[in-house]
Amino acid sequence: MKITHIKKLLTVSGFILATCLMQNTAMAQQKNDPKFNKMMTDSFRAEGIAGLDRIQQDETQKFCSDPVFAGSKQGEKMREKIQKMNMDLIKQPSDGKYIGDWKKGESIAQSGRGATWTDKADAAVGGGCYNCHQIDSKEISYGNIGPSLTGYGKLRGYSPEVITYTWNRINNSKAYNACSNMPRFAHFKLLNEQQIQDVMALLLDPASPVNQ
Amino acid sequence: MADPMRVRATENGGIVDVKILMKHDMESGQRKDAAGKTIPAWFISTLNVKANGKDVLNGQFGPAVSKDPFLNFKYKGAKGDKIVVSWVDSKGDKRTDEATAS
Amino acid sequence: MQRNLTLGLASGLLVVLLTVSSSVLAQKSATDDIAKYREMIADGNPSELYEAAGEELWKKPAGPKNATLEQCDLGLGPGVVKGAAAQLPRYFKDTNKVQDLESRLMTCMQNLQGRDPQEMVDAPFQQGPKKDMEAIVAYVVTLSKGDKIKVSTNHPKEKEMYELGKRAFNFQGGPMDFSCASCHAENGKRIRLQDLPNLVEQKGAALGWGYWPAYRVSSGQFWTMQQRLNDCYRQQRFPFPIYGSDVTIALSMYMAKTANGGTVETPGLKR
Amino acid sequence: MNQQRRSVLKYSAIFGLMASAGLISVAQAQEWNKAAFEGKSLDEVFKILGAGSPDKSGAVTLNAPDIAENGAVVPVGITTSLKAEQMAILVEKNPSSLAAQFFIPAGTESFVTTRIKMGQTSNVYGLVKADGKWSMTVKEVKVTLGGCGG
Repeated sequence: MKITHIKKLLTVSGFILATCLMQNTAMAQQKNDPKFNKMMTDSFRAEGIAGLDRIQQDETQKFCSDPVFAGSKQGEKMREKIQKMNMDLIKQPSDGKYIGDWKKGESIAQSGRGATWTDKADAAVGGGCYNCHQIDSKEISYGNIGPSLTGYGKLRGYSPEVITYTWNRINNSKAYNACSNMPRFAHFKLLNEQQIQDVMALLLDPASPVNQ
Repeated sequence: MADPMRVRATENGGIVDVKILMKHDMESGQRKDAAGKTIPAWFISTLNVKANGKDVLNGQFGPAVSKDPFLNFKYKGAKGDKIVVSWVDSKGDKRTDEATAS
Repeated sequence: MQRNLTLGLASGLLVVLLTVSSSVLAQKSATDDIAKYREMIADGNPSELYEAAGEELWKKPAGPKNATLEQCDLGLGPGVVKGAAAQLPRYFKDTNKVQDLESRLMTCMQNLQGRDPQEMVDAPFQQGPKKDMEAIVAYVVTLSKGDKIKVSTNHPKEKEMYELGKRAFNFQGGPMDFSCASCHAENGKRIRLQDLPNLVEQKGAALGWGYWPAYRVSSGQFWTMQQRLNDCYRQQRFPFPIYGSDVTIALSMYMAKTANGGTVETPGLKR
Repeated sequence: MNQQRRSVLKYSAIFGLMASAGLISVAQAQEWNKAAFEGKSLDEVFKILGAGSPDKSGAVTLNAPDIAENGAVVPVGITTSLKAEQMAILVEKNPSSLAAQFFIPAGTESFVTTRIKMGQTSNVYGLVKADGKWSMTVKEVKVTLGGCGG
């Protein structure tokens, strides 16, 4: 008796949940708020390489700063538009080479440095990959904001499709997921072409420890 | 002048548990400043703890002891014991603080 | 009525089941070992050294007016320090502003001691007047340890600050597209081995807001909330948030209000 | 009694008074063991401490974490069922191996805990001198990279 009772209740709560979701349908992207804008411009100052231009949002950043709308049904069209825009920014390697040196790739993946106001303009920027991903299983200090990449090539294969997708994803992750948490490494020149080739090798060179 | 320490001593069953926090940078001699110059080592080198005038611990530190050093040890004693902790660092700075076992 | 109650119980049970299973999944030996490490260093928090220095500074006449801070009003009346930090940020009538602990202390230093707040704003962290501020903050927050976080948004300016903070929390910028939400809006996430509190929920917000200011093991420094936020923005690759600026107070208001009901565990001890 | 001798006496009297008042301590009088703290390898430090090649002993316990979240603060404690006269903490891969040394008078427990810095993952040694003989235990402590790394 108890069980059927609870079952019935769960159905009811499921119904309530669905109603709540439907109530969310009447929505639009958040409006420009002059008060907020003033707060932002008054609250920051340029320091070192970090100029105030960094809080001038591009279209992708503006869209993703409203997570409720960005994740909603109404936001779908805009999501697709932003993904396409980012996809169009991606350049394939100028020398036709996708796979570089996995050893260099590993040190790029390990480094989370660069691009802060305490860094010099010419300081190498790291990929910071381990901050969010498990990669070489020997590294126990890894984050989990992104999916595990251990065994990346071994699991997915080394086909041209996998290679192109991975290249694109590292260059500009927003081409696939408008509000992905992953930085757009090529778009903002965080990593250069050769560094991206090296990170590619870490994931897709059969000799890389990732694929052992 | 060196900053004061925090010394806590609590007696339980005839054993006094002493916990000491010292304020010191414990500069390792391995770090470099913004200009790339090595920051010279500077650390607490010797430490003495007395209870009612009698030694209960002597210690020697190298630069590998952490910044703001922490030390915990126990000796046979009683409530009301007067504990005096003194340290000297590698530049000759010193500091002495006291606590009463409770 | 009866039905509603049972419904509440059933969905409560569901939530508990979900929470338990996800926490079991999240358990990894490395994170367990890190937890053990944290337990080992928990005893003997060097924040105590700063707190002692701060108490002295609080009671020592200073500034052009050669006065102490003992008559400072942190929201509970002049001179009341105990429990004050647990209810900040809040609206203050005399300044007609919502202030966090540090901006309020600057007001007290200006009014009581005649000190120029700009000197405090401009000083680098851990140096000069900021060093004094950090010690004073350590002293003040220790006197709220164990209290419940209790921040009000009853005043329209408080409510407005909260809303601005919520928006700032989600504001993406910089060359990495980061906002606070990039790292702090989901449960069970980590950077490397460091757990990231989910600051959009009460539980996570209490874990974040409730444990800062803290002694930071990696730098061997006591960090105020202002320095914590400053370094978050540095890592977000943003420009430099001005000390005591509205964005820092708005974010504090958002976090503190979300954390309401949690326990103040300051000063904390962090990586 | 000449002038010089008299001032020496006066000084030693003052020193004696200060010592009894706890103003100067044995630690200050005791010489910091420069050679041991500057020893680059375990063997070098063992030799300087007069420990030779200490035996591993189950009676010595090193209380340290398996993983340290940060190498700047690694809690390390030594306990032993032996009646310790001295204790020492050594880190194999630090630039200088010896981190700290303790002298334990009678009446003090064979237990001490402190915090040390480690540059990288390494074996940590806990040494105990009891009955004039050194013994030891060893444990690996992993030092992880933490935070955003910037």
